[in-house]
Amino acid sequence: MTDLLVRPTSESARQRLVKGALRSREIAVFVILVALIAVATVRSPNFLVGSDGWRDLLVTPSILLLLAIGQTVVIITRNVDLSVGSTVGLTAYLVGRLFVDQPGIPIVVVALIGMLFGAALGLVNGVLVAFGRVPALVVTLGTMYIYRGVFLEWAGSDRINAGDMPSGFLRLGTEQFLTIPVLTLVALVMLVIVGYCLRSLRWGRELYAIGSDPAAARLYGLPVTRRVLGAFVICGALAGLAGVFYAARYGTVSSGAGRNLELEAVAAAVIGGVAIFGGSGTVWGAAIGAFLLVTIDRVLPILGIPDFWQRAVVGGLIIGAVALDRVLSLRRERQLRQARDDARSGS
Amino acid sequence: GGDDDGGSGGGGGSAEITLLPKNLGNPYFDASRTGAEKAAGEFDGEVTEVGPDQAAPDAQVSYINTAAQQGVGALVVSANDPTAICDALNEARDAGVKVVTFDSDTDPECRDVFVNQADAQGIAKAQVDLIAEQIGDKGKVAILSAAANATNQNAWIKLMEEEIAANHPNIELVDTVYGDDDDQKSFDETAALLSRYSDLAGIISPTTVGIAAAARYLSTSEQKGKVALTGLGTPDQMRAYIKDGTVTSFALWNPEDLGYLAAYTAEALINDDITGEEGDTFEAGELGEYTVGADGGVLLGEPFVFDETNIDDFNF
Amino acid sequence: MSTSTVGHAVDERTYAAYSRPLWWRVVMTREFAMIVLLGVVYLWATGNVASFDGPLALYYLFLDIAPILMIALPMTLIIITGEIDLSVASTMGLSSVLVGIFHADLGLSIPAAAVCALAIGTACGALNGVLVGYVGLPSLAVTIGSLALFRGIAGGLLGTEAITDYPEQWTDLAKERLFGPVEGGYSGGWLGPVTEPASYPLVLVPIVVLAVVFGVLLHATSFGRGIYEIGLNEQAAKFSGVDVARTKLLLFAIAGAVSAFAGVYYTLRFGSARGDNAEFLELQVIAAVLLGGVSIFGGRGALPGVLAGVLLIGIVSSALRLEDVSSNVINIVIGVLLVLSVISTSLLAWISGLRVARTKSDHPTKGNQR
Amino acid sequence: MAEAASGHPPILELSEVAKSFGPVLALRSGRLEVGPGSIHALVGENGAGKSTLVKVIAGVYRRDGGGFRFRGADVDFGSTGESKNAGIAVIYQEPTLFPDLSVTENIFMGRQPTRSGRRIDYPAMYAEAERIFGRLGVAIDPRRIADGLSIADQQIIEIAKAISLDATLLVMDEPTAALSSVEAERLFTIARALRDEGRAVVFISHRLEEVFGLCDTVTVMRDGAYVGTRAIAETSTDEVVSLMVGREVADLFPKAEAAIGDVVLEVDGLTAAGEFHDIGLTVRAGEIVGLAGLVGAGRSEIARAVFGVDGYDAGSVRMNGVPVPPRSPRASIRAGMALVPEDRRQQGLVIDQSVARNVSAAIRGRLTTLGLLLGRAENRVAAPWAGRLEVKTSALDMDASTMSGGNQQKVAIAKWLATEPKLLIIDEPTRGIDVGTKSEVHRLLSDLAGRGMAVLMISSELQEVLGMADRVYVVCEGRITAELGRDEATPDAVMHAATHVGGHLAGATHADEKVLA
Ligand SMILES: Nc1ncnc2c1ncn2[C@@H]1O[C@H](COP(=O)(O)OP(=O)(O)OP(=O)(O)O)[C@@H](O)[C@H]1O
Ligand SMILES: Nc1ncnc2c1ncn2[C@@H]1O[C@H](COP(=O)(O)OP(=O)(O)OP(=O)(O)O)[C@@H](O)[C@H]1O
Ligand SMILES: [Mg+2]
Ligand SMILES: [Mg+2]
Repeated sequence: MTDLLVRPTSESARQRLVKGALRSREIAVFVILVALIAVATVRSPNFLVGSDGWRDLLVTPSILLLLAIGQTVVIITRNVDLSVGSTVGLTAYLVGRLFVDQPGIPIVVVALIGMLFGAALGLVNGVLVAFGRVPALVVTLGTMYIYRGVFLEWAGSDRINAGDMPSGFLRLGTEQFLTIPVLTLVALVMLVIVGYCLRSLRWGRELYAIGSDPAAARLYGLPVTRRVLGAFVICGALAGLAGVFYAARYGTVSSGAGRNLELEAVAAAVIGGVAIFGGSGTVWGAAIGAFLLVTIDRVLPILGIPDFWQRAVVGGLIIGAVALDRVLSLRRERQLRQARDDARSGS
Repeated sequence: GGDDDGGSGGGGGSAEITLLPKNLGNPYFDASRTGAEKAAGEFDGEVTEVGPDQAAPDAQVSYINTAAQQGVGALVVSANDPTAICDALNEARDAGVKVVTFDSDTDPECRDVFVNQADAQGIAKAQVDLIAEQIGDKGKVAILSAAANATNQNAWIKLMEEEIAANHPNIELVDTVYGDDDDQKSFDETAALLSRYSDLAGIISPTTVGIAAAARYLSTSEQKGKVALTGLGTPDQMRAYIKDGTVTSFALWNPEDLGYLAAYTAEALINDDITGEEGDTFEAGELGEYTVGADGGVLLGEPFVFDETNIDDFNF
Repeated sequence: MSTSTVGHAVDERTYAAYSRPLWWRVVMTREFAMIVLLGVVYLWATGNVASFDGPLALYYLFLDIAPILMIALPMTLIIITGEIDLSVASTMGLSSVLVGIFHADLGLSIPAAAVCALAIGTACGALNGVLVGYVGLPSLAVTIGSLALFRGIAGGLLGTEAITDYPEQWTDLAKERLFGPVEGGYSGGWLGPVTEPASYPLVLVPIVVLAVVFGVLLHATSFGRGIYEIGLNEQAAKFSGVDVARTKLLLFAIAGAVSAFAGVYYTLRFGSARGDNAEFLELQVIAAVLLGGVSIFGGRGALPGVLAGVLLIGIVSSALRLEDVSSNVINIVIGVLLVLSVISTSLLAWISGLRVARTKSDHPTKGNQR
Repeated sequence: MAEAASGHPPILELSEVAKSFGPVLALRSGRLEVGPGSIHALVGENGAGKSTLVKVIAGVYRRDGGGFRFRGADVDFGSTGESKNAGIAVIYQEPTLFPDLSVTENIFMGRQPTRSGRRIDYPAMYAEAERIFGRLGVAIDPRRIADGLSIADQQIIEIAKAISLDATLLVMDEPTAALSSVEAERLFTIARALRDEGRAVVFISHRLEEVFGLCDTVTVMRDGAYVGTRAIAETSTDEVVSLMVGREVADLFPKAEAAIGDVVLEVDGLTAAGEFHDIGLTVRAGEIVGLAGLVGAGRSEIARAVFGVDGYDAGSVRMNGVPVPPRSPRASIRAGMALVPEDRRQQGLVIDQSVARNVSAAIRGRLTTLGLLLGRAENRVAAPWAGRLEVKTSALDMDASTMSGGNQQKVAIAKWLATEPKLLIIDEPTRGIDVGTKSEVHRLLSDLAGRGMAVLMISSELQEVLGMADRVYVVCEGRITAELGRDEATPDAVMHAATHVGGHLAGATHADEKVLA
């Protein structure tokens, strides 16, 4: 009567790996990305080859990369953070202010302050969501308005110009280490750290469990409130770092800084295979999604598609991605059903 | 000057002027506000700056309506859209508000006077000449503009195209991209331009945000010095790039003077010194006397060219 | 106890229809709180904000919030089913562009162009509806996608140009006042413009009609009950014969149509069709709906509250503008209002939870205990 | 008693524990004493309060009153985490898994084996999972995600979870409900092993022969109260039964003879991959047809497909000879079908909605005047139906969530009777309903049949099936394995058909015998 049970897979570890790879969303998106870059390079060689091209290819996505990582951590817990764009703007301005008001303040300190500040903003969201038991979408929509308003009110009309920030800091925006831009390196380090935590640390797995079934997580005795809070803090901290990046890369911080990045971050995660209702998806996927989104924006003009159509393409891509997910999961369900049948007829 | 009879204005008491830039937090308009406030100080008027946080016409309309309800003396506005805010402006005028446009005009029938920083022809020619001189009058050039619908930028671009076609046969205008007066977008568009056209000779950016972002990118690029960059920028933003040789020269009028003149024009309208008729003349404080030209235009002057020899003499 | 009477019309026990008196059911609701707050703010504004009670104040106020008012109606229904539509503003922009193109380039009359735009807007909504209702995709993800898609098409169609020439009669119609133009300088008693017909724009007529239609649809039809059931428990709704997929398709399609209509209005009011028209309006709409007491999880909320929410945001921003408060502070205020509103909901839920517990003890209805 | 015998102080002591959910007094005076090295059975009817007691022990619910001592110390668990740390492992009645995670992670969540740097040691974790599965004698791929596991497999994972905790007290709430005899036996072996290690085990089951085969002590509950504790050696099934039911069982099933009319429902070769195969059945007017089988057999799926909530791959459904379109509950309702589903909280009712709206939900369309639907109309139909079923509520606008399980079930039934159906499909009509309400429901059913309604009753309570049905179809793993008339339908026959194998339910003939619930 054990035939009610699912038989163990007869696959070897390698077979499993290969199969997994073929099925994995990360790989699929990555392939698209590579293809895109290839086409663009054929069309105009220095898109990839020119040292500028190479650098920009890597450095331009770094800001969205950070945001996508943070957004993923939050989405995995079945929440969302719409305030990251405003957080970027606010932190970027704070960074500029620091340099203006505290001349000679070490860059590392500024970066840390930026992250801490972002984390604090994230904490506000987290407290409201985890303790206030109010939906994240609404809360972060509200804080999105609030943070940006505070930013613009505080900044008033004096914006930060390249001249206001030490050249050492600005050089960060372009400096390269083994041809890899520093900002990209930092972002990738963050990616690896978060990716590692989500995969290999208990609290990381607990985030997945919480998003997978919050009720069960509570019944199981997981520290749901604390974990959700933590997720928002991480998201905020990464957004804060993104703000630092913004100041370093663009050299000026004006009213528009970081506007509308929030939806892009969510889109990147979704394209990267992160389920909007939590429980599944990886930061790796989200990262590739971010690279893809940014690269598309840069490639389409090269392919002769005017600026204006870019968003249309991106939108189509997002819809395609979620639709694909749905199709695949339906396929899997059917296979599982079949498996149950086979198990039964096996007796 | 209206200092003596400042009381007779529609604003009641001193001349109440509402300054409505395209959007808040834009240094160019901050400069013109400084000018306007200076002027107001002189004829003891009162300048309030209001505006949307994003350069969108519909948002601007709400502020125009508000000004109409408040019954301010005059509204000094830089239009985000030549038509979209037209009716709102006319309603304001019906409510007795004098309307002065500056920097970016609306359709002439929607305002009393347009204070023109420099006539479009002159601006277009100045920028084309600058780029031509910098690239040896031949090669591919691209334009990095502001919002796709920005009135004045689009007008200048059109004139620049004509100018190039007419007088610079060897210059090819290969592309026009839009940075939406947003640092990040302008910056990334510049990067895209350079990777798209490996043999690009120069970039014209007829907007202060655009040229600064482009300069910021070029200064860090291997193309620095190879690709010429000019356009319209503020000295404060560009000083660093003039000094490090990214940019040799760029043009602009003095936005402070522009605001100053706009404020005096408004005051003159409030006091009925002028009606906006061609030929009206008025005193604009230290800038001297100005005359209203064809369809209500007041011309500030020719664009001024900044380069390393003179850039340090300015801060705005 | 015997149920041998099943089927006979004899009722052994009779039930009160309501556990609370009417006034309680009216007053102790979030909608009522919203409306009271609205009234207070309005009176404060008319009292303390110079020229807020001028005849122009309400006129401009309504002109400004008209699109939000319109779109908030279908958005409320969608959110009550537990879904969300982020693409409304993009649909609006697209329809604005289409009106321009159909009129200017294809030479259609304004009404004809509007009808075409409406049709396409409905199709856009239907696309969302099919993906959400029938394919079963999460609406948040889908409409983030279609937000970019529709906006991209709008931008792509028009590029840099803005189509600006429309017949006077139509552009005027968008700003037409009810019962003729306002006599200059009028200002009545403390009720002020409320007694001044000319302070209401004509566009209020379709809005009121729509509001009534949606109100009836949501609160007084079988379809509306279905909407609430889907939001509260989709599975149970299916079991009771509610066609969930079809309902969602319909709602999204309607949202598309109304957004398109708002787009037409927008185009005529500003006399300008541009790719970026009404960008980011969706967040304002959603903020207003949530402020009106609709639960983002679905199943809870009512139309009067939403209308109050929209008006509240409108009055607050217009009053603060008249006080020369900067747009940034206005945004902060709106954000704070939004956060407070949700926290108050969970507070209210908590309190009413206590209330339920109390009523239970009030009426010891022996469940399984004998 | 066992504790006394073993001479050790009890590990777990519960006394006069009370817990109520709003009006529902789930536990009045729960009492339980479990000593080390003992397997202690907890039995009682549905709704007796067993699971609630378990959840109090686990810290899911905080008790309203009473004493709770664990290993001699007073405790008051605020969360399941606390009870876990204290050394209590619980298998809940309803599986609680994280569908997106692998079965291994489900087992070890929160306490995964780690290497240096607090890094999760996946190989070790998988190996450990394999070990536990081996010990349970089951073959599940440890890397497979939990989503899509059958109820039985889900139950296995829950058991693995509990075992891996190696706790001093293991509580199992109906773990064998969905298991085959073989799997059950393996579980018992493990339970005995644990006992011999000196751990305490609490075992809840409705299969008394399991209780008598495995346990050394039994505590009986009825209607949320402690009835008595006996050493297995010193008691008999008959005694336990009378303690459980506390009244003559006979009148629980007032089956009135009804005139059997023409065929109403006709199902032919109904097949849905993975759920059920080639189902053919008929129900006649005035007839109560039982659908028996183990949990997970697929009966609910069949009912859902017939009613059109789910689709099917092949086959046909006919009402009074007229084909009913698939996938459309609305059409089925119009054709005169009604389905009172298994799970009233999730499917039967919108529990956050008023009684009136729930009762009128399925017939709203008919209540409109000029397309308008007014609360008055809903109340008008709701009141009489609530009255006929003696729903206990203060007012018609009270949310169903504020009502007791039994009353919720009544509302759910009223909702469907209001459609005046020709066929009533009713899935687990008395699950989690107390004895009183239960007999009311049974009387109601036979009443309806007497009035010429065709009734298809899915039940996991063998006693209920045998007591109420004119004819019984037995479902096993998605296939109909037997059709038995009222007289052929003996417990043995049904159990045999339900499991393919007779033996393991030796002597399963007690009037109270239940397959499970
Ligand atoms: N969360 C809840 N809210 C309201 N009532 C509940 C809740 N949980 C259980 N009940 C009620 O409490 C009573 C006891 O339920 P419980 O699940 O403990 O019975 P049980 O002995 O486990 O029954 P079974 O043998 O069917 O599992 C039942 O009447 C049930 O309807
Ligand atoms: N959560 C689930 N995931 C996957 N398959 C499931 C799930 N629940 C049930 N199944 C499968 O669906 C079929 C029917 O399960 P279900 O428990 O509904 O049967 P049932 O006869 O209705 O049991 P019950 O006695 O509870 O009514 C079985 O094959 C079971 O393995
Ligand atoms: Mg139980
Ligand atoms: Mg079932």
